[in-house]
Amino acid sequence: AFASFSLPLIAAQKAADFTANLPESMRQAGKPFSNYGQPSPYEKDIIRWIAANQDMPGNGVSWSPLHELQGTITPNGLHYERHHNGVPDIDPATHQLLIDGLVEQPLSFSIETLKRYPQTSRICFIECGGNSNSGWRNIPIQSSAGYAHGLVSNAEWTGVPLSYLLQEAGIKPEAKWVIAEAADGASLNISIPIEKLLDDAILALYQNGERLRPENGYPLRLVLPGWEGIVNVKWLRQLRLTDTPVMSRDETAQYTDLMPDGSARQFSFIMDAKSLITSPSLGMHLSDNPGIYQVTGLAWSGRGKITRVEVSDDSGESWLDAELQEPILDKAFTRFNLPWQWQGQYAVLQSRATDDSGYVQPSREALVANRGTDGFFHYNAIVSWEVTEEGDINHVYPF
Amino acid sequence: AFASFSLPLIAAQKAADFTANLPESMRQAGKPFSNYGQPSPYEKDIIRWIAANQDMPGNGVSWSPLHELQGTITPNGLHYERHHNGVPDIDPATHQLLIDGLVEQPLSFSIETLKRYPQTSRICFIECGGNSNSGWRNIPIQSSAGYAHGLVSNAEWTGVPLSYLLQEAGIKPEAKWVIAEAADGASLNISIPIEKLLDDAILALYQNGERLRPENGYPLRLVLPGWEGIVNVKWLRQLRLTDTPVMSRDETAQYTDLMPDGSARQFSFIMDAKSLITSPSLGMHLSDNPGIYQVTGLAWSGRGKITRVEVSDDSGESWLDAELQEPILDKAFTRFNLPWQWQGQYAVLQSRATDDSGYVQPSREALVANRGTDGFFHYNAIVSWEVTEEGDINHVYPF
Amino acid sequence: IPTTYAQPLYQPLGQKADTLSSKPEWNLTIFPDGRGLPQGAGDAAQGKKIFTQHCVACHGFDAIGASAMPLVGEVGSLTSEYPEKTVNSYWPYATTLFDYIRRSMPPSSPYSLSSNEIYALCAYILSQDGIIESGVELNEVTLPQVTMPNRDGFSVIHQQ
Amino acid sequence: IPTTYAQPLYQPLGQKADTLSSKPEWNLTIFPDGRGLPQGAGDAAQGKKIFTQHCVACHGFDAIGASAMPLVGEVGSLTSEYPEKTVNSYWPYATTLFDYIRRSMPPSSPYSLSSNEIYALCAYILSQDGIIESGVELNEVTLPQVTMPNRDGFSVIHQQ
Ligand code: HEC
Ligand code: HEC
Ligand SMILES: [Ca+2]
Ligand SMILES: [Ca+2]
Ligand SMILES: [Ca+2]
Ligand SMILES: [Ca+2]
Ligand SMILES: [Ca+2]
Ligand SMILES: [Ca+2]
Ligand SMILES: [Co+2]
Ligand SMILES: [Co+2]
Repeated sequence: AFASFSLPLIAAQKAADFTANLPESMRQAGKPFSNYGQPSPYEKDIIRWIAANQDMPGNGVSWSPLHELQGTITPNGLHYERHHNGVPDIDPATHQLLIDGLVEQPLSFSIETLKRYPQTSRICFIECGGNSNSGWRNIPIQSSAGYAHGLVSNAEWTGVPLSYLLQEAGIKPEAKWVIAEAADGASLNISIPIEKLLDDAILALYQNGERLRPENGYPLRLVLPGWEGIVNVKWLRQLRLTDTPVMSRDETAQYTDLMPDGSARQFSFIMDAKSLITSPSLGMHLSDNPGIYQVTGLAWSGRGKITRVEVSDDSGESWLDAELQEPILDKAFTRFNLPWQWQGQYAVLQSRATDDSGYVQPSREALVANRGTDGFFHYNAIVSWEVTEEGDINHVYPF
Repeated sequence: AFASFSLPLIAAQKAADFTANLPESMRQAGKPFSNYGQPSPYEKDIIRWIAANQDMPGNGVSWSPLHELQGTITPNGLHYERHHNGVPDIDPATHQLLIDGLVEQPLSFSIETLKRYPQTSRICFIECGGNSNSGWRNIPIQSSAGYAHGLVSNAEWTGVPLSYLLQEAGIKPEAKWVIAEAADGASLNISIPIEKLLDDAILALYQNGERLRPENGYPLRLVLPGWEGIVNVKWLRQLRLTDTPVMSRDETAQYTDLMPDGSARQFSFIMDAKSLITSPSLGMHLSDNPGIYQVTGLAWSGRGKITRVEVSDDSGESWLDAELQEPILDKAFTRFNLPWQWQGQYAVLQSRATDDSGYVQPSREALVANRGTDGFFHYNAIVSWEVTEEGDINHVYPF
Repeated sequence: IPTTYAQPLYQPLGQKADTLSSKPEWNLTIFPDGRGLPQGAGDAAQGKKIFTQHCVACHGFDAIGASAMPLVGEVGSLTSEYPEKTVNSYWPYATTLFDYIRRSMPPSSPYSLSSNEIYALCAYILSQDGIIESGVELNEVTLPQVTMPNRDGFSVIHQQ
Repeated sequence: IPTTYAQPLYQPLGQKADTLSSKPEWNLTIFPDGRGLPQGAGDAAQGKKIFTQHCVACHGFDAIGASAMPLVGEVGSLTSEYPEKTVNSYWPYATTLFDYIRRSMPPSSPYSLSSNEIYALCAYILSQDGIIESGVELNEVTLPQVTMPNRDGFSVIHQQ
């Protein structure tokens, strides 16, 4: 390397020998800084799974890969998506929010104006009313945990408590509902009871610290903690106060739950308690037999805090309490953990969540007995992962 | 539009008229789903600000734009960076962690192996020991809040409690220090007291739910809640237990704090309590006079929880308690909020944090009296934003 | 200082929007009682032509479904083993059809159809299952008068 | 089930790594007492040549700083108004210099210098301020014996 310089050959060679054993990464400069970071190229398969209509590519869903994630926050790039006609391109400089209808004074707000109001944050989940709907099928779907149940994500949402703006407009006593309308290619409209909006609704501007992502409502999203995704209206442009709901397509034709008697439950806003073992889960393999595996997963409830998650390895014959990771937040993902000693036996792993309203996540048997198999929405039954004696994991209905 | 069909012209025209007034986004399909989402193009200026060595582009920092963020989570793309020789490219399939030195049995672990251990999460800040070091200068720097103080970020880190692995290797009684070494182009090495590693150290695999970002240590990072960034070793390859510290360059030449008497404080690990008003802050303009502005900012302490943040608008003559946003977590960002009525007067806005150890963030005067102006590291004095009568905001030293 | 701080305290910054609020582009929502419906008219024969041009590609000939769901048929199927929720079998209000088609369909160009065209499409869809007679003209007066088969099929479970 | 669950419970999955642990590439760290130093030797004259070829571009002629910081000079400046923390004015141990150069410098190719070259660079830098005589050969025995001017300048503030 350095021609005009000579010293004992042994030492020089020795050095060359061992440095060749160092990883490349230690023998060269790394990549420079970046203005906005991206995931590692080695994790390029950790993605949202897209299922969209073939003729209408903006209509469908993309699932969060919950089986590949840890902790409780869903990073913005992997927050689930549900769009009715794609992700609109909305210039925040021209976007307006109109609050009108049964108010003393119709008011409009620019995004810059909204930033002047007091803001609040809360970490909470948003779950599509149609999440896990493959569970209604007669045959258990063989998709990864996230790609069957990942129409739910958990983020820190920050924005203006909507109550301030409603009070500013002045709520007329007749106002019972508010029709929210989006500025997307579906002009999505939906009716929301005004008391929820006065309770804990946030006009979200930020998602996990930064401005909303386009697919999550940029520049403005209504966040209704614990309520189904459809009413967490993205790309919000209008809130019209009314005495009755509008009976829009997405509160009649869709997002209503058909019952066995042919009637349908309407305005089923609250997402009931649910849990899911994310690991070990379908598609993973238990390599050691016997071996200890860390059973981990997520639990959440639209009614409040998770108070308990039980885990079973024998189809629900017996249950053991999992550890709940702190902090346990209201209407937010709660991670549970429980080590599991596998002896090579056939096993069925299940988790069961309880929330602070006392609600207990039902078995699939109980859910189907109560609601039939054509409800399509609000599937929150216990999920069962079968572990074969070979250590392979499948989705089963144990009953 | 439909040639063979004719109906009253008036109605058709009417419809055309109003639909032309609808935003484009409502009159066309939006963009399709994405496997991994990106920020809105309208927010392309919300970036980390890079300052690197001209001849060594991987040596330097990039600041989180704290003045543009809200809530408490720093999204992964905007987590601050400090690299000593760039971001290494490390294949997780071949990466190993070696634990050796004063142990009963040297052990190595692959990344896949580490995923088999119990994991835990915690939301905590990581702050570079050199954050805010422009504060030591005689002249107050005129950079945005984040671009002067944004070598700190807050994320949910998930991974294996290091104590499990140390116990597995078996700690010899003589072991007092652990030398952590990175697999980057600087082979960064640094000594850490073993009791911290046994206390709350996490071998982080995940950051805000997803696998670590390359610039934040992929595939493996040591997270030491509340301790300065340099010991939160990224790209971790080795932990060697020893009886003494190594006296490496980054614990002697750097990350030691020169005192006025010429001596230097060494092993100054804990980041003391600090706070920062992120809005209104330098570069922003108060448009309404008089007007109400929401003073908001972040507070954090390496010793524990933030118990109080006071705000002053008169250079610290008088203080008022700001509201602390829940949940208030140990060694994590805590957002504070306080509405402020500006009457057009000259004002100096300041925030002052107190933590649950009783530590109170010092004034710059007190900090400099205690530590001089050549300490370079651990600058945590109160930050002062001057509001002119025109509503412009500058950085000032009020004393 | 205590006099200048309070919680919560903020400036009311909303712009008076009476004019905005009265504009048609901010009055898109149509109610079951007909509020919000624009002037116009159309019948099933007209609707069939429009449907063929703009809708068949996705909803199929005769609107019985293709890449998009069927819109007609299956009336009375809701208690069967394979219930099918079409417009005609499931939707409680006909006004919703106008509201939804105008704002959402066809997906590539919402709001591109005239009011007449949309009334005609509603007439075409509803007449397929005899909910209206095939010759009936639908307009802003008659559309809200249509009684859908599943009008009483919904039970509100949200407790106010 | 209670017998198969416990908290915390995990499999010890570490691989025995005695061989790995003894390999030079896993023994990079050099201690103040000389532990970890490889065989080799070099003097200031040799070091100056190497420095000129590999280091001057960033650290400047005579190592007094350019785009990268000065490495020499300013001994005794630590109590002055403008203290300068160079290797010679600030660093407590000479062994750190070998350790750091080997692992980090030059930045484009760490570990590219031989042990002899690194001893020579240490000798060059230290001799600039007379910390060692200019003719002295540094090697794995003599380098740890060098007493740095600021050897006692540090106070440990972490309480164990
Ligand atoms: C490019 C494909 C496409 C075209 C063209 C199209 N649609 Fe649709 N339509 C869909 C899809 C996909 C849905 C489901 C949307 C959703 O679930 O959000 C839908 C939904 C509907 C619905 C609601 C059905 C329900 O039960 O919820 C109606 C009504 C409808 N379309 C009518 C029409 C009419 C009328 C036209 C022509 C003017 C039309 N569509 C053209 C794809 C299309
Ligand atoms: C391409 C530029 C570049 C080259 C070539 C280079 N250096 Fe450096 N050097 C730097 C930079 C930049 C730093 C500061 C690194 C940091 O702060 O992490 C540095 C730091 C150092 C330090 C630590 C100084 C301190 O006070 O912390 C030493 C010693 C050093 N270099 C020696 C050398 C030697 C010897 C060579 C040649 C074999 C060399 N450098 C070649 C850029 C360079
Ligand atoms: Ca067996
Ligand atoms: Ca004035
Ligand atoms: Ca008419
Ligand atoms: Ca059925
Ligand atoms: Ca020798
Ligand atoms: Ca000075
Ligand atoms: Co519902
Ligand atoms: Co320090």
